[in-house]
Amino acid sequence: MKQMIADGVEFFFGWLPEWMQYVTSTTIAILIVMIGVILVVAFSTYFERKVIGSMQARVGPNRVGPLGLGQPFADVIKLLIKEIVIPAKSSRFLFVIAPLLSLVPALAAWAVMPLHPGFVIADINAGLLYVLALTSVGVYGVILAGWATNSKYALLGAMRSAAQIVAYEIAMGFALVGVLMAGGSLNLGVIVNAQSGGFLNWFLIPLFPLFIVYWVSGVAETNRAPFDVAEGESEIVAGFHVEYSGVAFALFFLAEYANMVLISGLTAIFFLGGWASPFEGWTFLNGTALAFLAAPSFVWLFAKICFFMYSFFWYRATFPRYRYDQIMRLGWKVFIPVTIIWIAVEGVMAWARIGPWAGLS
Amino acid sequence: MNQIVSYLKTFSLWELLKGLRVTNRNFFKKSVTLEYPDEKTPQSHRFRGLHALRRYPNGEERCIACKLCEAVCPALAITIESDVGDDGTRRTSRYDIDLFKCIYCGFCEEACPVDAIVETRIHEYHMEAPGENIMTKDKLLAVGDKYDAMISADKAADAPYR
Amino acid sequence: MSDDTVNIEVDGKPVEAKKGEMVIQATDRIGAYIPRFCYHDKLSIAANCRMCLVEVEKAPKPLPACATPVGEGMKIFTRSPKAISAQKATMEFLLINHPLDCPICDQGGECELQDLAMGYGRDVSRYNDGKRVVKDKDIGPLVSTDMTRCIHCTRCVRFGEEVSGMPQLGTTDRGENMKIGTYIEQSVDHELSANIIDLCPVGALNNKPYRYSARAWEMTQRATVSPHDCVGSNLYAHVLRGTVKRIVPRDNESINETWISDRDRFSYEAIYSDQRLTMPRVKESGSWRELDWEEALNQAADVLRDAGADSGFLVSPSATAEEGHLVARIADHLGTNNLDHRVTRRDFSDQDNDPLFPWLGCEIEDIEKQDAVFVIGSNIRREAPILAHRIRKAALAGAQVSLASSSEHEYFFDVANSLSGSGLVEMLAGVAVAAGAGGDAIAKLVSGVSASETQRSIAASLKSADDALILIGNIANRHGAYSAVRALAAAIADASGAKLGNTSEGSNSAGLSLAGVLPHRAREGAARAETGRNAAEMLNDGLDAIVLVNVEPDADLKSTSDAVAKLAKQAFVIALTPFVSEALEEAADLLLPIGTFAETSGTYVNVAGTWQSFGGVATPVGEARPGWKVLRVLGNLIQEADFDYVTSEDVRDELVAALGDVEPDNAYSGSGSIARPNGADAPAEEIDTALYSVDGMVRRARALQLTAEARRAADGDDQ
Amino acid sequence: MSDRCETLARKIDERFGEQVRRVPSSCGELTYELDKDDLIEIATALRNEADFGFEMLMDVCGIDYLNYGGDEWTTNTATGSGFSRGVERKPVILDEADEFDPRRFAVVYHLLSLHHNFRLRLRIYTGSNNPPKVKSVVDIWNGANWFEREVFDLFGILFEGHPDLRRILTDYGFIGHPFRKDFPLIGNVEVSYDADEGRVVYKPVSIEPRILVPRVIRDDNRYSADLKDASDG
Amino acid sequence: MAEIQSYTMNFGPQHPAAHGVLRLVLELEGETIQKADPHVGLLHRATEKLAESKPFNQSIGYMDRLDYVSMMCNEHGYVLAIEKLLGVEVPERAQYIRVMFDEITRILNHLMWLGAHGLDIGAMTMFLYCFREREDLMDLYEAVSGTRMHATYYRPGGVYRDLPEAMPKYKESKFRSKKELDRMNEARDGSLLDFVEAFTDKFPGCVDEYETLLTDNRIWKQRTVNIGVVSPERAMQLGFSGPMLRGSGVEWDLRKKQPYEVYDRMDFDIPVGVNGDCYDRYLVRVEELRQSNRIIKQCVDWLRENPGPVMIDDSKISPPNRVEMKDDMESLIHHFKLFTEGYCVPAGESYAAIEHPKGEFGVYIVSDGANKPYRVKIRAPGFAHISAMAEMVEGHMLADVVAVIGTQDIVFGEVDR
Repeated sequence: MKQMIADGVEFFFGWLPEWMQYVTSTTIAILIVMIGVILVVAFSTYFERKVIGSMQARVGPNRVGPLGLGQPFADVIKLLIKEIVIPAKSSRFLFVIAPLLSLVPALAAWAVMPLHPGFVIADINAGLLYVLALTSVGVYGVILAGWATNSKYALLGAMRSAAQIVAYEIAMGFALVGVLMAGGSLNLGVIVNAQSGGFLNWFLIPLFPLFIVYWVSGVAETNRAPFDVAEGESEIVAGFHVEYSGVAFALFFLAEYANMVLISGLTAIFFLGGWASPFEGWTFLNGTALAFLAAPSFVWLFAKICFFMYSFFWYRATFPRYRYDQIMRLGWKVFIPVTIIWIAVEGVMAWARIGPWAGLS
Repeated sequence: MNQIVSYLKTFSLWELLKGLRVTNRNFFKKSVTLEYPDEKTPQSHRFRGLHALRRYPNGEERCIACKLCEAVCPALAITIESDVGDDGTRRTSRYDIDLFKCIYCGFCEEACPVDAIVETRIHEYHMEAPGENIMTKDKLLAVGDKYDAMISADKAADAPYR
Repeated sequence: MSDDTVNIEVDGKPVEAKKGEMVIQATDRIGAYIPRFCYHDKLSIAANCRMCLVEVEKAPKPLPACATPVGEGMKIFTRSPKAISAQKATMEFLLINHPLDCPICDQGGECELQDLAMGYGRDVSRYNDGKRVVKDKDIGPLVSTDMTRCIHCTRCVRFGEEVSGMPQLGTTDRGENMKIGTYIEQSVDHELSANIIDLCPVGALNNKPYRYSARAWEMTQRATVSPHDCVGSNLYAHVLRGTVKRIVPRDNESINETWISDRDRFSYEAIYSDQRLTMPRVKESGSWRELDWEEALNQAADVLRDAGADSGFLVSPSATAEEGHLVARIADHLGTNNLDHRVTRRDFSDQDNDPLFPWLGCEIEDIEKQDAVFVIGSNIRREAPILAHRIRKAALAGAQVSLASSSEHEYFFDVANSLSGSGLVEMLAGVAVAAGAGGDAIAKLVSGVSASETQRSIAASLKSADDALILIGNIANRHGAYSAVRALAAAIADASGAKLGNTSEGSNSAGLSLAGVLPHRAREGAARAETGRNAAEMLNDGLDAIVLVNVEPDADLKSTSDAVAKLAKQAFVIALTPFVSEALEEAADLLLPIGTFAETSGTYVNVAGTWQSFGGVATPVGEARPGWKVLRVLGNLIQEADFDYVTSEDVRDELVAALGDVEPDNAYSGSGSIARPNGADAPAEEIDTALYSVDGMVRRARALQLTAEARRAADGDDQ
Repeated sequence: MSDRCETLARKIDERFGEQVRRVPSSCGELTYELDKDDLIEIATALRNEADFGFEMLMDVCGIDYLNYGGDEWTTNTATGSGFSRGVERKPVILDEADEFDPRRFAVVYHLLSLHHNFRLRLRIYTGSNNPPKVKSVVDIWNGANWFEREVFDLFGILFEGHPDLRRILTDYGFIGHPFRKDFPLIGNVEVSYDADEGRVVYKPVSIEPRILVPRVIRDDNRYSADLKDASDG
Repeated sequence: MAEIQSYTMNFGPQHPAAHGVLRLVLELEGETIQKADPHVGLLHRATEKLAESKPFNQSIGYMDRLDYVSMMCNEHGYVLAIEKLLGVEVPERAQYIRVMFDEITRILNHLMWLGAHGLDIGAMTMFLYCFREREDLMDLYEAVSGTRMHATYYRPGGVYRDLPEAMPKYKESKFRSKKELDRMNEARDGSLLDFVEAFTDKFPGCVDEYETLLTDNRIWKQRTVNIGVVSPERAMQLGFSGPMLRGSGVEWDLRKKQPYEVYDRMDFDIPVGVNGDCYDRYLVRVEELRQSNRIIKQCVDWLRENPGPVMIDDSKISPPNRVEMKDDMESLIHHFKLFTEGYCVPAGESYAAIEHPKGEFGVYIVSDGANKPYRVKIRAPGFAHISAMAEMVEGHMLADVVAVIGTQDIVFGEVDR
């Protein structure tokens, strides 16, 4: 697909110098991904409301456009034209910059996401580290927002968020150590490829505890229920973004959902084989009309992302909220030991050449 | 044994999964909410909503300015001024209900000896400007005229219980 | 224990009762309430409602408490099963024919029938047949009737017979067909007639002007005092949202008992008349402009300051004592002695001998104890209906009532002696001679007079009475030879040992005298160094500024026929007035709206010397303000010192403190020789009081002006 | 129920004798009046002694008896004067007096014994002091804390020994004690935002007091059994 | 290094979890509560003083607005106190109706509490499930009284009107097929009692659903177990009542111990907690939902069998019916006087306590014989509970404050009055 873009650019902009062609094609790729992500984010707010609505025996948005599909746009317009109130005693610069700080990393991480066989904006070898780094940067937006607001509620939210991310970043990192042991590379595309060959080859199965830890940490990292203490609606009102309104609030909102999509994507890539089809290797499909089912494709990644997004919503509809110290305990006292133990188990598995290591000599 | 089961349940997040099943089941159930302005929940004919003043079938106002409703109104929402009417009978020259004060207790309706003031089923109304919260006599009579059929039917339905 | 008491027992409680009194009187005294409709303290006992049935031990049947005299050892049960069931049965019968009118009946809420039905009657009726209907009567513009509601307690009938003396209502037929009504279609028009509204326990007789306009429970009852006559009847104003809805009597045994005159009851209508002045106005080159208070008062202050000693004040005799006091202080400050409240008086010649604190000569309630009363120059029923009622009571009790006046007036009792015709001085001179009065003061008046039969009889009645009262009325007050009349009356009183009293104009002549609203006498009673112009002189002599306080030039300045024209000629006339009329517009240059008696607080000193203070009961109409406040600000503006009163009580207290303890006293010390008015000096006519035009309010009370009495008076004027 | 009530009453009479006075009740409730000086002693005994065991204080309630028994509508003077009635309301003046009628303010305690399933009401009058003062029972029943604060706030009765006697229900900086009978129903001040001054300001109330139904006391036979239909079928 | 100090935080009065207008001044060290000082009174409307200015009946509507999630129970306390003073006996049917609606109200209240408590702790779906069932009960309120919340239905002497013979039905719309409509109207085909019965049949299943979501949930347990522990002795000292007292293990329920109306004829159990923590109180209330359901069922059965008057037959207290009022003098007078003046209550004092969903709701009325109460004192259970707030949250974390407010089932309408 990336090749298609490059070819297209060459066709239309062949007169440009080569580096310009490269820039143009990359820009187009970035735009495609960004627009895609933002659209997904926009509609995930809609689907969240629909899904949770359904789970709560109600309808959800149904007024704007058919089935309420225009709701995200209505929300955007509303938020855009709303006044941004900046508290008098806040630190203005940080107050304004914080939403951007939280959004940019959430979007930037998509650079290394292998979306389709052969389509990744930046196919770098340290992709996994890049992802880890960027997700860690995101928390600065939250911390700065909480601090700049100069409100006790916001500050509490920021502190909670900071502590929480520190705790879960470690668990997440450890979980990914397991993945990189299994995948043998830091390059996400390589990791996906390492899982090809049907769903039995997905890391989900050998790394199940790590999958759980990673996924739960991911939920925690995005400040989603039941780990949404940084917002803590009923405790600290809206936490770090209590004083944000209008576009500034929209950016936080966008960042949160972009992060959710990102975490869903990463989980899919790390544990569910990314774009790989679960039916890969079902040779009897070859030649039939269903052959496409076995082919690796962006569609599979999208389907997996959707499943994880649904899970996000599902948890939110089902679980009560942890208390802040209980989250800490879960992170430090449960997840980190679990990951360490499982990495040890993995070591044993690698030594014994079972699971993903079966093919290695 | 029980302990083992409970450990197993703990580690398998059993009760969390049960909870997830409940919400997921509801996800596939039909919602209980209604498409509000297009369809409405059932409304009792005893409903106490917006007030109306009624007339006799011959068009004569029922209200005789006896002021029982004013006296019984706990919120002092009703203000009546009475006078000798054009035909020499007792009539109101002013009948105001302040909807902001009204607590919709229905006492005015209970008190009225001639079924003039009633609380109708209408509950969807709004005000746009200050002062519109005062239902004047004309406004009340207009409500009564407009919904006369509904009011009569409701009152008839409830008459055996009162 | 004296002989005239008996011991009875009410509901197990021993009670001492007066011999001969009825059970209900004894129980009322101890607060054991027995329901009743027909019984009334001031009326005779009829015992026809049967509501007050009580059980008496050893009596075979329940007895009516109002008609059963107490007896020694009587045991009365007001709440025994027997009494209760008797009362319940009575109640049931009373309600059989009562129409289902409560919601539209003005009595609803204050109805005795309702109260007793609740407290003593069944809760559901057993009567299913048709009800009786009685045709309504039109009994005039004051009282509305719904005779179907009547329960035949006959209180109204007894009132006509016993109190007003004018039995206009009566019963016809009997049993089921009994009706109350007028024998012939006529309006009920006695000056006290509207009291039947209060007497009627149900809604059969109601207040017509008030009809349908309010409910008893929503009106606040505020005490006030009548401004229409010198009695100062005690009133309650019933006020709804700042508006007076009706006036009812306030019990005061020593003044008005439970009655008030129709004038007091209905004059409130004028408060809301079209002729109320609602904004200050100024006349500028012949046309009127409304202006705000600040500008108006500044202008008034400028005018007064410029006029200085050349200003004058004409104060209504119904102005409050506070207003009088403030006027007097302002006049002092301006250095003028031109102030007077005697706006109807014509003869000022002997004014130095006017009493400082004129009064009735005795307490109002003592009038009925007199054995002889001699009323001089008065149409007392119109001047002060309550005094007339007291005199009637005295007459009914056997007192000899003698009259001397210009014309015969109708009284509902036997008048012992009556002198009428012109020449009041001659009539009195004859009585004086008969009484053997003499002395310097009247020497010129009685010389050569001989007494007629009637005059001798009057003198004899006064002399033989233990308690006798000579009352000089308002006709005499306005008489062109008032000095002579008063000197003679004083001499008669002196000679016969009777008390000398006089009624006065307005409601507060005494108070204003005390406040020093007089050209010759200052507040403390001290004579002024220089006597100022009296009311008549102020009009005749041009002044730079005249202030009218609640005075209407055409109707109130009775002594001067062309007061309007005279005032119009004055340099600048400031009128503090609640009303505006054509005459005022012609006469005045600046109109300042002040409140009527209902809208201001103040004090009236009545004819018996009682100081009665009252608060404002109603919210002033428009921009009108209480008179004392207007005068206070005016005083501030002309820079009078120590003029910062906050309430009218402050003003009153200052006045009272200045007066010390002055007692009412009518002693006449005239020693100068008063000449007998000869033919030329004698006034052409004497000025009678019209019942319904005594002051601005009464003249504008719609219902009162519709009465036969008012119409008759108006016709008379037309002739 | 009433037997047990009487038993309890007997025990209380025996135990406290002259210190308590029983108040008759028409609805089978046990009420005692006591001197305010005896309160702590009696309350402690009532809680601790096995015969009573009132371990719970359900309610503390202040009462202002200023115009107890007063009505606004004269209803049975029709003999002498007319039937025309108007509502007479005395102007309300804040009480600045140094002394009160000793029976003006009362504090009523509702006790409950879970063990014996009894209820008991105690009433003490505060005496003539201004401000009225009584002893706090917080040490006996900790739950009295807020109830006493409420009584203090609304009636201005001071509780000696209360750990934290602050206003509780009224606004910060409120003046007066609103449940006293001499405090007008519409209050003394109203608040509004003053745009010129840029702050919320207090002004004297501008609304007219409006109470439509007058207070009436009826002493007639309406609830008498003899008036009921049973007596005449 | 600077000394670490605790800091003060204002929790409320516009806090989403403050259940109204609670202002809590918290002294925090980190997130741990050092000291809590609840400020109440922001919803103080002086109901008691207002009641002193109105005839007895006119305040009924204001009782609804005290604890605005258990409306009829408030009314019940008030009318009981008046009835005690008047010494009147309420018709049996009215007593059953009152008991039934008290229990319906209890379910309404507990559902509201469960939903809000869940929402506070983050289980937002709970709230909507509870409201789903509340809707049916609200319909019941509307069917008998005409309003969904502030019923003004109980009157001294009985209840205003008898139960209606028909329930209102869903109307056709383009969104519903005929079949669907029939299904929705199935429970509404019969009388109100049929509808209630249908509800009682399905309700235990609903409670099971709630319990699946919460009772065993580890997060829920972590958030509630050992939070806000109150010992039985302490609970009595602090004047706790209702589930707050029972949660601490004191078996005390006025419906059993001092039965009013016809509770003595009802068969039901009192759930009692063990540890006195938020979780126990949760369990107690959930069990009360089931017990109330049982009581309602018994009332339905009785009410079906026994028609009769629902209002005392004494026009001195309750207005006569409208037909009589219109053609009967005595009735008209009584109607007129009752509505303009009300009835006078004999002088005396009474305290009526009922087992309100939140605890003991007591109304103390002092009457001087007038048509208005001389003094009304409302003993609101929440007032005593919230006064113990400081004690219950001390040492816990900020998030637990929310759990404690939830477990106390605070409604400011009654606390502030």
